[in-house]
Amino acid sequence: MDFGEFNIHIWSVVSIMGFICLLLIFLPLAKIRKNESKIKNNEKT
Amino acid sequence: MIYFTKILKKEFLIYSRKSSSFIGPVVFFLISISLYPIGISNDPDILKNLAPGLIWITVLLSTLISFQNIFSEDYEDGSIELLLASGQNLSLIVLIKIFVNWVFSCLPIIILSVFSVFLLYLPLEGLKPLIISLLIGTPTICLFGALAGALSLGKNSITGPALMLPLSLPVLILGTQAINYSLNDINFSSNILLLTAILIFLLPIILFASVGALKLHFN
Amino acid sequence: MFQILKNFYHKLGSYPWFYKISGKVIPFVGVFSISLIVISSIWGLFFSPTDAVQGDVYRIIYFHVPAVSVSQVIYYSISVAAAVFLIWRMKMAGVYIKSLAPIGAAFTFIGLLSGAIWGQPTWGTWWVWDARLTSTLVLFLFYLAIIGMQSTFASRKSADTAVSIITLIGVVNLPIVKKSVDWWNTLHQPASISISGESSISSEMLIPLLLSILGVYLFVFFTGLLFMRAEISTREQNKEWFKKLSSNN
Amino acid sequence: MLKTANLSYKFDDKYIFSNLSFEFANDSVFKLVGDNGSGKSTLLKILSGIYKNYEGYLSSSEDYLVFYSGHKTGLKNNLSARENIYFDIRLSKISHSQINSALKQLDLIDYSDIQSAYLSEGQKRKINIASFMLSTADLYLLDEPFNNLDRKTTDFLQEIFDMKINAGAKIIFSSHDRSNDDFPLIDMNLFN
Repeated sequence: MDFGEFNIHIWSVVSIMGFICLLLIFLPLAKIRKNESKIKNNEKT
Repeated sequence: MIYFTKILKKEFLIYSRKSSSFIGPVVFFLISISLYPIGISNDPDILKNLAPGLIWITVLLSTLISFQNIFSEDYEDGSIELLLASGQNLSLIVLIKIFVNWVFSCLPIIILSVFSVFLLYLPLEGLKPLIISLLIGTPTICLFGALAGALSLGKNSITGPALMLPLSLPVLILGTQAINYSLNDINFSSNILLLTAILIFLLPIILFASVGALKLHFN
Repeated sequence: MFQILKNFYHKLGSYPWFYKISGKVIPFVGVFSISLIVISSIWGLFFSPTDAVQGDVYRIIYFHVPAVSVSQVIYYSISVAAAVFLIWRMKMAGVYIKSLAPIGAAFTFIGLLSGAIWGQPTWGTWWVWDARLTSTLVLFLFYLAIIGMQSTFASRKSADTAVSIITLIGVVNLPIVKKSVDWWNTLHQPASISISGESSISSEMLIPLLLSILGVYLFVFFTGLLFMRAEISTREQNKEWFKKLSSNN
Repeated sequence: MLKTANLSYKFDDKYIFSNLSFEFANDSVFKLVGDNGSGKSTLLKILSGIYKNYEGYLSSSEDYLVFYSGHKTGLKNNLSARENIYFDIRLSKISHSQINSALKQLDLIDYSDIQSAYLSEGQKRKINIASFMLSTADLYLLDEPFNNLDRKTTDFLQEIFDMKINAGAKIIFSSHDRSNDDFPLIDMNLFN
């Protein structure tokens, strides 16, 4: 594929997959961080 | 034995008092059957081809509306706890409940589907396989409904509907196929036999699974 | 040998051990899998040759095939976990099912969507009701059912048991659905469009495809660990070991 | 004789109560007291066979018939009081005259043919008391039976208690009220 060429089919698949993969990484990370910080907050108070 | 006839009578009484339990599906069925010609086409040739599938799908969907009733009310008012405390055979009780639910939510629709044959221009030779396949196929669907109802028990969860579709797909295919066969002068008895086999095979398994699912809520 | 396996099984069932080990493994697997996906994507998108028949659109294969294959593998793996949970009551199996189900659902969704987007320019249709597509849709529904089941039970253990039952129902039901749709299709009019044409694939295309499959599998391993950690951190919030661990960080 | 030994109940990983060892002798009433969440209802549900995954032992020297009445009344909204009692699955065959006399004693006879959806909470409890009265079980497990009752019905319930005990049954009931009676107490707070 040429770099200058834009194929909407391919790039929509790429962007959707990229978006979902990012979600899959950051959702659990946020949850872990929330749970760990909850403990820290409890200890402070 | 007295115990189970008592439960049977009680269930019949409750369902007959609750008019929505049997009028609801009937109204749903009538509305959809009369909307199909308007929404699709009033051309008899088109409707004739679609009729087997349309009737079967409508029956399936109206069952989908009513399966939540099987256990959710008993859960809300605590009857299930009393059933569990009674120490009686729970699968027999569940069977009674499914049977009564079938009588009230499916049987009226099956009787009504006779008229839908005229409304959707299904040729008359399709009537017999339609009624037989519905009579044998809908109990299986009620069984799936009971399992889904027992799993989600009183809570509105997507699990019930999400389980219902894949499970009832084979039944739907066999049922509509039987009608199409008879319209093309092919012997449809093998489909009916398969539907019967599915029902007999699944009955104990699903009963066992539903009882297990019910007990999970009291653990 | 057996003793080692048994020890490993017991360790795998222990939340603190898993939490500690997964914390160490995650960064490496994450970096490795993401870079694999990036490399294979760039290779596949820009450097592999254009397909003679389909043109450039075929490059969706580098996303579609890994997603579909991993979505099925995830389902088989969680049904094994479901059996393990029901037979040996291993708590970690419940965590595994709950954590992998959303990942499986996500990849099934990607598979369905990329398949539709791929099908439109090549076969002229977004969707065909054949056995493979229908059973993938059903697979997606089962993932949704598993995810939806979590909230209906008060007790974690009951929820895990119910989810295991649904998973096993699915693993029995999926081939039945596939067979019956196949049968239905052969009896109905033969489908005008056939998707099964397997063309031989040249090695220049195959290598990035294999790389992308490997990358996605590793990515699932990586996110699976992440989700399991998140689930454990929710379940074990009030446990001593977790409090000690997170206050040390 | 009903016996428990080291009875414990765990909800997920948290013990609701543990190491409960008791002997419930015949002809007597036991009162379960304890704070909210101390496991009174849970213990009753275990004894009645609703909850099965307890730890420890639960044994009885002979077969006995259990009558359980929980927080939820188990009444069907679209059945009348009379029908609810007649079809009460906890009761064996009973006649309509028995139901009538029970309803009369509880001042419910005027409401006997009204669907229970339209009855008040107290009246619903009274229907359950009527069932309790008509039951011929050996072991009664009642969850907070004195809640939502007026003075008169409370006294009446006490009378039924005496009646049942004289007939050789035993009663275990829960209450959050620690005062004013001479039943043997079981304090669930001690087993948390």
